[in-house]
Amino acid sequence: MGLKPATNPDVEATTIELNIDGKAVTAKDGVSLYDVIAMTGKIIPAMCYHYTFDPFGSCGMCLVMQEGKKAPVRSCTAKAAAGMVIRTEGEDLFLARKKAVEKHLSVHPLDCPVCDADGHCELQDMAFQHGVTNLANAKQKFIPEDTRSPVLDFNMNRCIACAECINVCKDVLMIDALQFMKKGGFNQVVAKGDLALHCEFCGDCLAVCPVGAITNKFSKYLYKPWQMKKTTTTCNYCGDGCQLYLETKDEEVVRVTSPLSWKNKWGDRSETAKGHGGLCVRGRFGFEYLDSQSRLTQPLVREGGQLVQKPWLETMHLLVDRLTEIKRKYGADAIAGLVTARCTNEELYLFQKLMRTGFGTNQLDSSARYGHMNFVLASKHAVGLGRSPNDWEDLTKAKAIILIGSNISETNPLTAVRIKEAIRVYKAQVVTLDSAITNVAKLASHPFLIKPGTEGAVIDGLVKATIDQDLVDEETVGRHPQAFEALRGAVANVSLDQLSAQTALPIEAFREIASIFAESPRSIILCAEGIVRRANGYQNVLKLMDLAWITGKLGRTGCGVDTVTEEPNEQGAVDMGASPEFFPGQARFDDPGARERFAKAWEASLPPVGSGAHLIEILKRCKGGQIKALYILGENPLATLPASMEVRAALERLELLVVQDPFLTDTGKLAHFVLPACTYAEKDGTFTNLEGRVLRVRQAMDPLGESLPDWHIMTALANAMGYRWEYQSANDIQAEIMKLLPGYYNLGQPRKVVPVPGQYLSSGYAAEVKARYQRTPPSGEHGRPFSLLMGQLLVHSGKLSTQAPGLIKIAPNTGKLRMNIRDMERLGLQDGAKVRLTSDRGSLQLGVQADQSIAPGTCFFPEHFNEPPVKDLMTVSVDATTGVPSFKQIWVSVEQA
Amino acid sequence: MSVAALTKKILHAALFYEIWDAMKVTFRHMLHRPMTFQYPREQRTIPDAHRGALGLLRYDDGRERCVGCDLCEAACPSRCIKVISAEDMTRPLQRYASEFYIDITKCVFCGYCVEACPVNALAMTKMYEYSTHDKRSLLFDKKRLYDIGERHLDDGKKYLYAHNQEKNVEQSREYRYYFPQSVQKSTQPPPKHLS
Amino acid sequence: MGLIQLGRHEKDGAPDVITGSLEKAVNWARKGSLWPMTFGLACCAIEMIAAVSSRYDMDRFGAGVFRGSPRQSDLMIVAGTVCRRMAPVIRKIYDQMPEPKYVIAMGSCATSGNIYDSYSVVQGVDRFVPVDIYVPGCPPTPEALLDGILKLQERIMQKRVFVTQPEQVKVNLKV
Amino acid sequence: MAFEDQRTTVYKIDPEHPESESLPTLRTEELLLNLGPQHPSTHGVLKVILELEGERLVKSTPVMGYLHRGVEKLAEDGTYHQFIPHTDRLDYVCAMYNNFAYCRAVEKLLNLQVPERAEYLRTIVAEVQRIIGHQFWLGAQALDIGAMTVFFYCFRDREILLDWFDELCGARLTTTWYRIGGVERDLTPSLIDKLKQFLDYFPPKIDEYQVFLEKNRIWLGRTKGIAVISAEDAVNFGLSGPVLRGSGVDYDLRKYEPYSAYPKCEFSVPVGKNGDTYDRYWIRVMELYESVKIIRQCLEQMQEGPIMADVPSVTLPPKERVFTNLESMIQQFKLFSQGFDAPPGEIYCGTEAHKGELGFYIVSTGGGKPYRLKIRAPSFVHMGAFDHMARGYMISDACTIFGTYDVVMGECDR
Repeated sequence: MGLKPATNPDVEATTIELNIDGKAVTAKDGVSLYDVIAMTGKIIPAMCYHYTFDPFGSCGMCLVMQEGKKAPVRSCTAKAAAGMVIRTEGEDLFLARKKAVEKHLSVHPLDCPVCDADGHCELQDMAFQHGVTNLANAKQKFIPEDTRSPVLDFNMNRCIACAECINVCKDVLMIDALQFMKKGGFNQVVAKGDLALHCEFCGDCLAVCPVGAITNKFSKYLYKPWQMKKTTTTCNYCGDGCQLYLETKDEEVVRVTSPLSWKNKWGDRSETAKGHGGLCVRGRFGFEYLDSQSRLTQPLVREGGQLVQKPWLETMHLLVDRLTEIKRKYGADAIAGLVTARCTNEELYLFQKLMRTGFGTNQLDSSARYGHMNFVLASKHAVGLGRSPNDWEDLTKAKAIILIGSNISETNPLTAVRIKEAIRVYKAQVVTLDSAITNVAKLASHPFLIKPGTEGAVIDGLVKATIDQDLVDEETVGRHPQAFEALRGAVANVSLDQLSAQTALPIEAFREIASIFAESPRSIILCAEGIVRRANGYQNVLKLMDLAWITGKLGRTGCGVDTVTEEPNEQGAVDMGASPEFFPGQARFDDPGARERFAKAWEASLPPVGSGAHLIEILKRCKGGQIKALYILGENPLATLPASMEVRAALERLELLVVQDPFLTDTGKLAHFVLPACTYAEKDGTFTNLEGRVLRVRQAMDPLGESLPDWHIMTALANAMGYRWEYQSANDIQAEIMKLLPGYYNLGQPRKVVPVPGQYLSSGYAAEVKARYQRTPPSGEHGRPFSLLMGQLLVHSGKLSTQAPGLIKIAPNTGKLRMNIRDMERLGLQDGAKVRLTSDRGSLQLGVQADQSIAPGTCFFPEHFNEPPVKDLMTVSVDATTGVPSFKQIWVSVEQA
Repeated sequence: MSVAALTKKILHAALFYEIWDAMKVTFRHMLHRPMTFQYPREQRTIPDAHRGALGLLRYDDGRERCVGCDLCEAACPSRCIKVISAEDMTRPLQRYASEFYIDITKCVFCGYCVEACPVNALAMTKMYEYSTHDKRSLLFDKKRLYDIGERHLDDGKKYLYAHNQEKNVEQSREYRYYFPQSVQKSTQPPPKHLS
Repeated sequence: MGLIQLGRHEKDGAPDVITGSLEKAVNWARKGSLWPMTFGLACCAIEMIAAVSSRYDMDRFGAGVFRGSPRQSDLMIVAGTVCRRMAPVIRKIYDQMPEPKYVIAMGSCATSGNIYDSYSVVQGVDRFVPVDIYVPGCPPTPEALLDGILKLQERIMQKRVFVTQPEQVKVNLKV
Repeated sequence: MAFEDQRTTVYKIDPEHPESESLPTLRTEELLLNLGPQHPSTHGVLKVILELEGERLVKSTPVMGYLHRGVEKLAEDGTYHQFIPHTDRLDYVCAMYNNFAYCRAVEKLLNLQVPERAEYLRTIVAEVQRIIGHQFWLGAQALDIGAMTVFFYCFRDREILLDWFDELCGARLTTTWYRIGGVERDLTPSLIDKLKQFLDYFPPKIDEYQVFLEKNRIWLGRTKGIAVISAEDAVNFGLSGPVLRGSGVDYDLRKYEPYSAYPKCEFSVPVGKNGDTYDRYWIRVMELYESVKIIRQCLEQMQEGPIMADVPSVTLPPKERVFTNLESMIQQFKLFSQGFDAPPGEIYCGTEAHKGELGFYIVSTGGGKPYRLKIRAPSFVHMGAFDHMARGYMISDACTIFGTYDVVMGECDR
């Protein structure tokens, strides 16, 4: 209906004046009358309205009187026009609204006692508010409940046909999985085609349902809303950092609800650019691991080859004895640490402080090393800012978005919703370049399929096409002519023909993408796993920076090169200095000024420059015997890295392996000490999301069993080793961080920065750029026709989500290789047939299944599961500059077994 | 004051008249039936409305009335009720209370839970003699509550009738909500606390 | 009680016939003269008074002689809400009572703090004195209190007088 | 009056020259005596620190808080409806009147009209409760002073009414019978019969109590001229109820701010003259007669009608409708799980309980729970005058003076 001109920066709407309740109000033309009234602070009841999507007008409650009309009008579907005189209150309107409620009530079953929505039900509220006491001719529906979907139950007896679920699915999420269908004399919401619901299961329909027609299977019948304690916290599945409400009853997490709900349907429509408040399937249904039976509740200590339960005090004594002994015997460099980016900022900060000042070693790393470091180091190198420069609002309002190598609707579903809004509301042109048929590609204006592993070549081509077509922004380039000359020289011998053959992207496409990107006023490049987790990630990000620079997009608001992160706090891990390169605040570890500052603040001597080691180096040193003790906090390298890394051999050689984790992981099973840690629901802290926003994590329940928050364990460890850390709570750590990094928390909002690559361009750029565009000839196909990719699924995140039974129920490990149906036909494979998968590193047998999202010539296996051990077929290439291991793609051959 | 009155007063004072006056009443009471009743042998007729221990009721066909709607828990001013509800495994899509606890040591016997119950599953009985030396036995669980309800079924029904909770004391009210019976199997695994 | 240990059985050392009957007699005497202490705290005190008054007449069970002093009483009926401020007083009074002494927690407040789940109320008198009988009710009717006293008498009858009782398990709860 | 002499003969030490030779050389010092918190005669757990000069009270400091249960704070945690059981336990002798006062306050906040029959029922039960309260006071006061028989007789008649309560609402003391907008249950014919029988039975019994006390010279000696407070002081100390009326101030909220069915009843308010304990006793006994009179009139005037206001957003629907009608079901669930939505504002509403003016001050910021609830408990206010009234009397009078206020600590400490 296009009711959002007021929020669109590109549409100039005229201002109109109208009269509401005797007051003159100005508004933008073409806006819904309801929105105008809501803007004045007046709330008219409406059951089918929600500010995130366009008005639908089915409930018939938002009635107002317009002068000159005899009957009340529905304000949501009426457009505000100049000169309207509107009355919103009055006995007649109250009665009319009451009648509307009565209409809904008269076909509603007498279900309150058994309905889960009771107490959180808009129909109840409305009936109560309007004092409905006597219903004439009430009748009952007899519709069987639809329980076919694994997640949601549809009880259409309770439905009031407000269509909020359908609208949110169609408009906001653009999935369109629900529809109305007339069955048994009633309009019912059913899954498309009246089949079992099969969608992304984000559950936003559940959130907006004002009655109990859609219910959550995982919390069905357990408790009523009023019994639960609601804690606002941050999701810890991906870098989007969605806010969610954890609803707990005593020590049990009952369900997760989102800020998106019918309760807050009156919002500012322009605010949706910052997020609609919804959640994805992981956030909403992946909560069951929090109070899982398999959580660790007691410290475990290895005794004679067995892990036995020990009390905390004894464990700590033993552990500290071993640690001090190792430190005394082999020196500080015999200790190393790994930390997961699922920890809070405070814990990450404390971890690096413990490693550096407590153990005196700089051999520490976080899981940001698996990819995000590529982007951070490249961005830091080029523009001096180690994070994405744009936030969700910029992304939503962009006019052109290039999504390269990112299956974003699977990895970061809520960021994908921003792109969907950009497409839908702001009419953005979206280019997807990927080697899989992603969901965003189905919506994008320019979807392109490229050959796997050729993302770098595509960028080369785009730079080349930009320069060839003279799309260069003269003014920006003019400031650094030598740099531009160097670039021009570097790409001179790049041939589009050759690239086109290599990437399977037509030459016209290169040109078109280049012109879309260059000519849009606000364009954003979003690079994700396809760039940062693959070989040459560091160089590829720099190339994207080049592309943005020459088109004048670098340093302009609303434009830039962004990335997304897989784990909730990868950005925080970098910011808190949980990597050998950085101090907190991304100060270089070898920067003497920073060293002095931190040494003074921590009152300790720092490990020498050059002694640091990142993940791969640490594992190498473990294997080499230099590192004797490894402190692993939440990480699980054994299950993450392919067999070729020989992680097991490395870990088994250690004299002391300490694993601190909520669950007994594969790595934990090898450990000498396993310390039970808390999940995010049991501690306070902050996460830094992919936009750089700092988000609160709040404690929703008491720690399970004897598990403790990580910061608590680390503080205890440090104190046991003789340091005097006086942290009583996460707040104390926060206070220390605030002192060291003033403005980091900044009320959650990162400071808007406009990165300028000036310094980099004027010095050192010319020398580097030459090597960057040196094309290595395509590595050939090794005689192996298929590209095996490993990546994420929508419903899973890392290894953590596999502990959540709900998510496993939605997406179990099929143990099968996913292939395109045409490839399977070509090879004569049936669904479920056994195939032999062979790579340079070995081969294994597994089943095969058809998957629509897999491009021809590729096959896919989710990285979350190690059964069968497909990851062991992978080779690892380590980026020379950043040390990021990439092992997500390899060439394989597939034959029937 | 007249002389006669004064004389009377003096006489009264001298003869401790008030004592005789009072003793008259006392002696009169000697002829009355004693007020005391012999408690363990005699029982006071407890009125129907009496708010004694709580019990859970069943329908006449033996089904549990309680649907686990948690409203009693919400209504209870002393938060002594804990209901955990679940789906009935034998009757799909039927909600019932898998666990029901009343901490009778915290109960104030206000009768709000009975008033709140939308299916009249709870009733107060005339049971009051359950003092104990073991405090734990005063945490009534579901089984105990149904036992009480069964033993004091008549009292419970009379209570509901006396407090206008039920129209007719004879009629056991059927639960009027419609449940779709077409689905034959349960929709969810048993809840965590049961498995 | 070391003096009267004559009649122990040879095998298991349990008190023999003579001490057994003597025990019965002592217990009978004890149960028949339970002198309670006037210890009304709140609402339940009113029902306790009612139990003493003409209609219920607790004296029929030998438990009607209310004493003002703990030195003269055997039974403490904690009738009413025990506040934090009152708790040390109760403990002191309890300590002043001569052995054997019994405690009845009358009503919900004394049993578990009742509706007053607040900062100032002790959640049950058994957190600092051992309780023999809990009488549920809010407040319990006088009959319920009488029932509690009868139950206490039953309990007294079962007590072993001449055998050292195992020490009561200390309830380690925060007051 | 004798009390003036008593007051002046207490102190003779010149504060400026305590060792002055003009005084006798006896060593004099004040004796501090703790009365309570565990004392047979203190009504509940009250502690008073008495400063004694010989046997005379020089100063007495009541120490409160031995029964502080945080009721006002707990009120903020529950809905308005859920606070009614708490009010039972404020003045536990007289729960109905607390319910009444509280419900009236909330109704005033909501501006809710109560049906006429409910008003009559409320008045009847409130007066029955007043009878019970005065009987309890009389028994307890007489027991404190030493007259045990009256105690037994009072409790005998009180039992009849407690059984009547038991039949009415199911509990003897903690009644929870009043509801916001009406009452929980109507009087059944058998209850009305029983009440009528009692009304015939009771007045002779009042005479009977009086026989024991009115002429009893011990009683007279221990009440007449004890704990005298002048009308002016009584007003200044904020006393109310029989304690105030005993000093000759004709102030009764039932007359001054008539509520419920009181304006429709003929009754008189007994007023004392001397302001001593005996006058207060006399007023209470006279009020027993008046209560009987009020109940009789109410029973006669009462018409058939609803007993609950029909305001769907506040009052509960009749139960049978809940089973069959969705809108009633919704009401039931909303009211029990969230409570009704009170308008923002603050009100004070005082009610003449048998002890004095029982007031509820409610601050509402909207929503189902009170923002703040303050109870103006007569016992607490009366305790404030204890020092003033006890000064100069003998230590044995202290118990009489507690009694004369009719202190109930549940209400006093809250």
